[in-house]
Order: sequence, then C-alpha cells, then structure tokens
Amino acid sequence: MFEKILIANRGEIALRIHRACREMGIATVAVHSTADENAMHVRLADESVCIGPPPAADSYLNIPAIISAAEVTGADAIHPGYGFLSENARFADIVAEHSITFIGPTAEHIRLMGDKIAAKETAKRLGIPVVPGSEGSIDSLAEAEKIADAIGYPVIVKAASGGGGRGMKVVRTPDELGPAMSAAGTEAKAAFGDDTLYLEKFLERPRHIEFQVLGDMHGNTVHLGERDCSLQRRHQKILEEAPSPALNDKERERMGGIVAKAISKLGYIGLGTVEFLYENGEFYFIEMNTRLQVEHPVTEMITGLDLVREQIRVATGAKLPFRQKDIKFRGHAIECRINAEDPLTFAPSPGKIAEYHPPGGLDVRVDSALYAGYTVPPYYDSLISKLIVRGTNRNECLLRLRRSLEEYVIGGIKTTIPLHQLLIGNDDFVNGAYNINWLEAFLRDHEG
Amino acid sequence: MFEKILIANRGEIALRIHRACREMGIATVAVHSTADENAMHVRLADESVCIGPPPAADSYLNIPAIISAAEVTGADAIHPGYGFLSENARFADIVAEHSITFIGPTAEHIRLMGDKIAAKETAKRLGIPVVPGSEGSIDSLAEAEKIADAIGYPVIVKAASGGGGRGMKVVRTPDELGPAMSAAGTEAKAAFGDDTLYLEKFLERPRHIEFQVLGDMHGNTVHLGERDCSLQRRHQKILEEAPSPALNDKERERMGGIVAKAISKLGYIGLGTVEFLYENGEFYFIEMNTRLQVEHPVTEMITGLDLVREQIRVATGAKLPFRQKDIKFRGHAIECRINAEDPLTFAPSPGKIAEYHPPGGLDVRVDSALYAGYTVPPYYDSLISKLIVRGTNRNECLLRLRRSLEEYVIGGIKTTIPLHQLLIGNDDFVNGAYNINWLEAFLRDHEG
Amino acid sequence: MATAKKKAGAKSPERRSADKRVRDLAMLLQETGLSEIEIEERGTRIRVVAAGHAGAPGAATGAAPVAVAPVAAAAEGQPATADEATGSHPGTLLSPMVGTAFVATEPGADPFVRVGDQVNAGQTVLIIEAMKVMNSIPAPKAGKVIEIMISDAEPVEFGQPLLVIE
Amino acid sequence: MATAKKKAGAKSPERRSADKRVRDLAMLLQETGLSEIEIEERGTRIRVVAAGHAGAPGAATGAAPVAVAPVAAAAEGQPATADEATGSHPGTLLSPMVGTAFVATEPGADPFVRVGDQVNAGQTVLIIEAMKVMNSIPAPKAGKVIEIMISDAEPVEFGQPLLVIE
Repeated sequence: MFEKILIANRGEIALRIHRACREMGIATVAVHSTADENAMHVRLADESVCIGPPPAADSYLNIPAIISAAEVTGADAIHPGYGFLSENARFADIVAEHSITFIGPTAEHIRLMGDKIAAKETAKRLGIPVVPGSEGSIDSLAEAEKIADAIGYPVIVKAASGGGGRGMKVVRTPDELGPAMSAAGTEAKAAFGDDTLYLEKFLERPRHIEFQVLGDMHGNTVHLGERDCSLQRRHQKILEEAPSPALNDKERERMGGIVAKAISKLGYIGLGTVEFLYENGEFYFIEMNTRLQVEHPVTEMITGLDLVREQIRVATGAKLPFRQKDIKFRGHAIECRINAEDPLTFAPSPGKIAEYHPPGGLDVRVDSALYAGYTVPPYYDSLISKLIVRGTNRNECLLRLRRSLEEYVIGGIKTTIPLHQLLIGNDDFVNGAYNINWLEAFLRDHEG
Repeated sequence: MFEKILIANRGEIALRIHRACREMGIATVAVHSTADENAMHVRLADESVCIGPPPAADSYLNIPAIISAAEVTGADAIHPGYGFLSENARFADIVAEHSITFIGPTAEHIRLMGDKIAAKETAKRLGIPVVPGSEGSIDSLAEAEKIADAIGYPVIVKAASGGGGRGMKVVRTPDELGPAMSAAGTEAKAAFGDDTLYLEKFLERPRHIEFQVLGDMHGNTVHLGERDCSLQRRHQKILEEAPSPALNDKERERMGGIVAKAISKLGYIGLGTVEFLYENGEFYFIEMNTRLQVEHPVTEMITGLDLVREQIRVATGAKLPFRQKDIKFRGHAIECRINAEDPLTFAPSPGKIAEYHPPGGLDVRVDSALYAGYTVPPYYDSLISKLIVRGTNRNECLLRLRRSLEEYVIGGIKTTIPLHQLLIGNDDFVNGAYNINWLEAFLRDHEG
Repeated sequence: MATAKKKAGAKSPERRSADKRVRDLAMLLQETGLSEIEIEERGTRIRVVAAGHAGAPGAATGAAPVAVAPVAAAAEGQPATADEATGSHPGTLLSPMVGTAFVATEPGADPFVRVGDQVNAGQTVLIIEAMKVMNSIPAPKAGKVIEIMISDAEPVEFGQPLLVIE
Repeated sequence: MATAKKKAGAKSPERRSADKRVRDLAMLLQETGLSEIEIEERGTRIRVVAAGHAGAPGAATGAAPVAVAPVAAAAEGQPATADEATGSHPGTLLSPMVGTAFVATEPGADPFVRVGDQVNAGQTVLIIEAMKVMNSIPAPKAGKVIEIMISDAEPVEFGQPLLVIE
C-alpha cells in the first residue's frame, strides 16, 4: 500500500481523494495555487505545497512543479482527480519516469482513448457498438447513397476537418443527400480549406448513458452499471442518475457484459467510463474517459462501493475484492451538480460564502469543499458542490432530493440550486422522459 | 396515507421526523416551546404552533396544548418521537379519543411494557429469556440456597422495595449467602421499612445488546438485527454500533428469530426494541422500548430501510413491504451521540453555536438540528447531533468515523466530540472488547 | 395564528402552486440581486428573503420562503406578528394556551369587548376553546381596550397577543 | 517549506503520536476554556486553537490542530510564515518554483551570499533544484542582504520568502 499520495487537483475532488486516503491510513500531500491556500483539502491534508500562481497553466497544469512537490515530500503516488492532468498521457509517463505511481490507467491507454479516431476503431475492434458510417472519406454521391441506405436515414454529412457545427448537414431523405454533400463540401472548403467529407448515422434524440468499469492488473474487469447523464447544457452535465430510467435489468446486464468484456480484452487497469449515445434501444460509442468522473458518487450510492478506494487499491497491484456476480444494485441515486453560477443565465458567480448549511439525514451525501467564510476563486471550474441522494426507488429518491435541496443553504453567491429545484418539479424529468437536447429546450422555454 | 402529521417533539428527532414526512408528501406541524421558536424543524415545518413556555412540563409534556394544536391545525396523526410523551399510555389513549392516530403501538402495549414486572413476566411467557431468579420473595436461607444452586453463582440479593444500590448484595459463593441475606434485610428494613428480599443471577460484565423489531396490523413482524449499546455512562448510551462485535450471523439469526416470534405473538404494531444484557453467550431480557430510538440510524445504515417511514406506513394500516428473508445486513455502522457537554466532566454546555460545519462524503450521515448562529437552550436534553458512519466492515467504519470526527466543527460550546476521538483511538474499543462497565472505567482512568 | 407559517386547512394543491411560485421568486431574487421580494397575488401573499438576510439557514434555500400565508388572514386585521406586538405595549394580553379564540358567546352575538370599551380586572374579554373546553380569559387589569388582534374563531398559539388594555 | 504542515519524510509512528498529543491538548483546551495552547516538547511543536478562533472549519475540530511542525524547522531561523513575511519588506525575494533550495554550490562550500553582503542585480544568490535541474536564482536588484530565511537543502514551495535585499 502507498504511504503518501499527492493529490494533483483542487476543489471537491481533492477533498474526496483526501477522504479516501485518510480512511485507508495513507498520508496526503495537497498541492495548490496561491488562490487556494485556504481551501478545505489544503487545510485537512497532512502536508501542503504551494505550486504556483492562480492560472491553472502555472499551477495545476504545471508538471515540473507537481513532480518537484512529489519529490520534496516523498510521495509514492499521484492521484490526478478529473480534469487538469488526469488524461494527459505525457504526465503519466513523466510520473512513471520519476518512479512514482500514477493512479490511473497506463499512459498508452490514456493516449489511445484520447485520440477520437483510434478510440472509435479500438471500440469497434473490441466489440463495442459505434455510430455506423463511412469507414473513411466518401468520394462520390453513389458511395454516399450506398452507405446511407445501409445505415438508414437520417444521416449526417460531416467535414473531416470540421468543427463548431460548420461543414455539417443533416440528411433526412435520399434526395437531400446530393445537395447536402455539395453544401457541406463548399462550406468546409471555405472554412477549413479541405472539402473531405464523411458520413454517419444521425441520432435525433439520444440519451447519454455511460458504463462504469474497473479493472485490476490480474485480468479481472467488472462493470458497475450505467449512469444516465443526458441532462446537459453545452455538453456540460448538470444532473446524473443511476440506474437510467431508460434501461431495464436485462439491457443493463447485456450491455454491461459487452463493455466489461471489451475493456478486459484491452487489458485496461483502473477506473474508466465508456460513454454512449442511446436511441431506440441501440447503444453508440462516443468515447472512453480514462479517469475518475465527477458523477462517480451515483454509482457508489447504488453499489455500496468506494470507487476512489478501489482505484487506489488496483494501482498498488491488488486484486479486485469482488467479481461481477457480487455487484448488486440497490435503489436509485441522483447527483445534482451545484455550480457557482446564475441558475438561468449560467453567468459565473464567484465570491465569498456568507452562509453554508448542507442538508443531512438518511441517504443524503454532500461532496463539497465549501465552508462558511470560504471565497470561491474566479480562476477555475464553477462546480462547488455535489448533492447526491439515494432512495429505495426513483420516486423516493426524487422526494428525498426535493427536501434536501430545500434544506441546502449556500449564501453570498448565486448557485444552480434553484435550477435543480425547477428540474425536479418538471413532469418530463419526473417521468424520466428526457434526452440530451431536453435541458436546453427546457431552459429556452423557461426564459421565454 | 396521512395528510398532516404533528411532531410532538423537538431537536434532531423532530427534524428527522419532518424529513421522513416531507419525503412522503405529508405536511408537518411543529409544536414548540417559546425557547425553540428558532429551531430548525420549526423553520422547516409546513406549520408551527407555540404550545408553552420553556419547561417541558408546560410545553412538550403538556397534553392539552398538544391535542389543541393538533385540532386547530387539523393534523391526522401525532408522532411522539422518543422521550417526552412517547411512552405515555395515557397520551396514546387521549390521542385516540380525539380521533387522531398515535404513531406507535397500542396504549395497552405501552402500558404493559412500562410496568417492569409485567414486562418481564410477559417476556418470559412469550419465550424471551429473562434473568433467572426467585419467582417472588425468598423466605428462608434454604430456599435461597436451592435457587442459587439452580441458577449458578454469582447471584445478587435484592430488596423488593430497594433502589439506588441499597439493600443489594452480590454473592459469589454459597457460604456468603446467609450473611448477605442478613445484611441486605437489615439494610432494607432500615432504609425502606420492608425486608422482603428476592434473588437474581448476577451478571459481571454483560454487554447491552438490543433487537429492533417492526410489526404491522396484519400479523407480520420482522426483526432488523441488533445494536450493541454497551458504551454507557450512568445508563446513558454514548455510542452504538451494528452489528455487535460479539455476535455472529448464527446467533443473530437465532436470537432475532426468537424475538420476532415473541413480538408477533404479542400482536405488537410499529417499531419496538427488545433490550438484553448479554454475557457468556446468553441473553437476558431487560425491557422493551415501545417507540423509535435515538440509535435507530445504525440499523437504517446497514439495512437500507427508512425506519420512520416504515413506522408511519404501518400506523396507516399498511402491510410491511418486506419479509424477514428480504432483510439483508450490509456492512457495519456506528453512531456517535454528540452532546453539548464537557467531554470529560459531562457538565452541560448550552450556548450559541459560533461555527458549524458537519462532515460529508460517502456513507457519512449527520442527524442534527444545529446551524451556525443557533443557540442550544439549557432546558432540555444535551444531545445535539448524531454522527452515523457506515463501512464495508468494522475496520473501514472506524477509519471513516475517525476522519469524519476530524472534519466535524461545532464551535462556541463544548461537545463530546473529543471523547469520541479518544474512544476510537482506544485498543479495547477498536477490538470490540468492551461491556457496560467499560466506559466508566475508561473515564476514571483518563481522569486519573 | 400569527406566527404559524400556514393556516390550518391549507390544501395540498394550493401549497404546491404556492411552492412553485416561491421557487420562481427565489430565482428572480437571485437574478435581480434583491434581498427581499414580497408579492400578493390570487389570494396569496408570499415574501421571499435572500439568504444572508434571514435569521437562520432553515429559513432560506439559497433564496427561500420565510412566509407563505393566505392574504385573508392578513386582511382580517393582524399585520403584527407576535414578536413585533409582544413588548410593544405593556398592556398586551398574551394567550395562555393553544386553542380557538372566540370574541363572543356564540356566532352573531355581541362581542365580550369592543375597541374603546372600559373593562374591569377579571372581566371576561375572550373565550379560548381547547380540547372541547371553553376557557374564559379575564382582563388582567382594569383599563380601556385599545386594540383587538384576533378575530372570531381564530386559532391562537401560546403567547400570541390577543388584545391590548391601556 | 514554511507553510507545509509537516516536513517531507515525517514517519507514521511520529505522526500518530503527534495526533494523540493534539487530541489531548484539544481536550485540555476545552477543559480550561483557553483559546489557544502552544507547546514544544520532545522535538515537536504543537499549537491548538479553539474553534471560533481559527479562520476556517478545516482547521478546527471542536478544538483542533492548526500546525504540527518539527521544531527543527523553526529552530533553523524561519519563524516567519510566507504570509507574514510577504509584504513585510518590499525587498523580499520569493521562490519562483517548488524545489530544494541550496545556499552554496556544494555542501561545505562558501555560500553564494551571507547576511550583510552587498549584491548586484542578476547575481546568483541561491540555487533551486527542481526535477534534477539546478536553477540559479538571481538577485532582482542591487543591495544589501539583510536576512536569509532558508537553510541549505531545504524544500521550498512557490511564493516562499527566500531572502531580503535592502
């Protein structure tokens, strides 16, 4: 087991990791920017090292400073959390070169999954369903028609060099295909100097469903069920739940089995998340996150496992203490991401916390580094708290969430608590009838 | 289901009951003394009614005021919590006379279990083991010798009219019996004017182990395992855990089965706790508590059930939604009672809470009505918070408890948090090697 | 009763709708940066106060309701809360019990006292019914009734101001 | 480094013993009603500050440790924390990086500068090793060295005061 872990992160996840270490008898080193010297995890950690000024590039992304801090404190291992350096393969390599354990998968797997094309090819090879489309570029209308017929309409024509929505056209019927290709090609040529196009199936109202996996160095891999993270605004998750209201036990078992088998074939070590779009009963691979995720607590609440503890354990080379058959899902959990933002405009609202009172009681969990008198700095992500609630079933969970949101007091700044209160009062949400486009439409309606 | 429940209690348990009601969609009425007008549950309740001045006799024990409050607010049911009127059979009768549901067992069962002699006779009749001894008074040394031989030494000679330790003699060998009876009789005659004596088996180092039971109106009764509450000071529980470090699964199942069967035979409705002394593998009935207990959360943490919800449900006449075989025990839980007291002298420390910051994270639960700026009034019980922690096993639970106690901040008054920190660092406690005498000896050692 | 957050008999649909409105106002409060909004509409008066301006966390959820009371109650002539009224005048008579206050022996009958009446010490000024028992409430001293804070058949709580004798 | 709570290499048994002592002191604090206790014994300095006197919850558990640092560090001439020292003198040179500070080219060699020395702007006053690289730290301006806050081979963090040039 490690003697001392350096936590290369900040905010609630740094505190989360500190807690897991403390509960395992492992000493912690908090590294922080000058803006975070009063942060909760810095105060609780066994040691702390200031590694740079507020800008993340000079502190939380400053690899030499973090390595130096690990060396001067004699840390055995580095936990990167999420964001920052957590999916930086070069960082994982450098950590290893300094004979320090990187708590995460191999640099090779981080690199592989960081390359969107290689990741999709790998997923396909391992038997994970991907969005069907052309294998590479399409060179003629005839070829495009053939592929579109095979995968079914609607399809989307995309520029290989595209981005930001430019060079993309949705095609709903065969006769639209030719004009769409011309338009997309012209647009792409003008915008990117490259009119190479490819074609994919277009999903109209998919859900975002992801499977949590965990592998050890001895060939054991389990899946820990799915999370439904369809409530998104500008690709930022707002609220996550497990299990997904859209899946039944059979689908969960089938898809979880496919994912676990594939990840096992890959020889993947540690925690990982395989993300899918889900529409009409079909899963389509998006990407794999090779790290701990913000929303990991919902899985913890229904499995009873401490994922950070397990992540640290497998990084030491320990075997998983359970098999797939030992994983039991118990009830329903929802996580609300609470941001220091205006609940409707999402304008950031950093500042001093005048009052802080988290909700308590049965099956209510708060992961937050806030305290009364703390100042939320303006330099970083606006996530300040995660409220996670479990219930015997989804309805109980919603009612418990309602009363917890009512009790939660964060004074002095604006937060997204009122948004979550609106959401849990909405019939579509209560019925689980939402997809990845739903939240933005809901917000437009609410503004109008 | 009830529309509106009046909560005839205060402090953390009033908040606990409010939360259960709110999560069931039931409106709440808080009744309070003038000292509690700023209490958390009063602020959160749908309605509140001031029922009297600070002394409990004039407010929380004021039956006419509570009944009037229920009538003017139109409450369907009254939840008495623990303490105050919770085991007052007359109150249960009066509530029923006003066509309001008393959330608890029948007045008849409260009355039966409130009479220590009737309770012991009932327990014995129902097949629950009791402390062996003379059936009534002993009239001669010969009779006493015969009984002592049958139940085994040590025995204790007690005055029927005794109390406060007077007229009680522990007898370890047969030749001490005659002198002990003479001495006890003389002492009792002098103190109480009555030298009637009886004899019981003497337990030297028993543990306090209690079984939680729950029955509905349809003849279904389950036990929810045991709690070990041996850490006591002056008969006040300080820390409780489940399961008991002293029992194995087989013993739990055997004894739980005996208790559930007995309580079922009794036709008992609602939550109840059957308390035992436990020594050398044997259980001896002490008493039955016919109400929700302070330490109910440890059972909730390992069973995943909401006991207040179940208590309310069975009071409406609903059937238990599970059978004995559905009850699964999951991991280990410990509750620390945090009192507004000096951690060593136990001198009360009411006053204003200058800072309040409860611990968070995985499997950490805080049941408390405190908030920063709240003033703990001097009129009532000193229990201000319950910290309840779960772990996959007892060791994980202890480590999680350690880090939670480290994070817990209650400023402005003295609390028993430092005592709990001492306890979890003690080898005997860590090894589960304690009994009902242990804590007082530990405190004496620590003072010396 | 004046400090009760809702009157007895408030029904769930009304409460739900009020809750929704409160939530909307809470967001408006955050948006505008105001510390307090009071609004009266469709028979319901709602006041929301931003966190940091209320006394205790229970009273605020970011920005949350501190009072949701039917306007009816307010319109019946009891704008003062117990806290404000208590101590405002040394001759204030506070309710000695929880119950239902009656200003006359029966509906439609003459009230025991009217504003402006001279009363003697011990004279019955109100009746409070608690547990089916009618309790006469005597004037604690002789003087002139200058204010009556409750209306007929109104529920009252312990310590609630009933009337003022000068 | 001055603000690190423990020096690198602190071993678990020591930490356990310190923790225990802190717990005892915490209880003593509660018992005596003092707001702060500072104690130095067997090479360890412990300061406990009662809740209500510390800046943030994390720093206090009822009454809890805010600093547990080996006395050695304090005895080596750096009583000032970064916060106190920063801004205390405009000529304070702060560490531009995390690493290990060296006051001379090799152990036993003459130091780059001594208190009282005159230095020129750009002259090397210290070396900080980070990731096996020796980084020369130049004097930001000419002047007289009036204080050196670190000792040889001491770990330093970003922003830590190194020395003062007047």
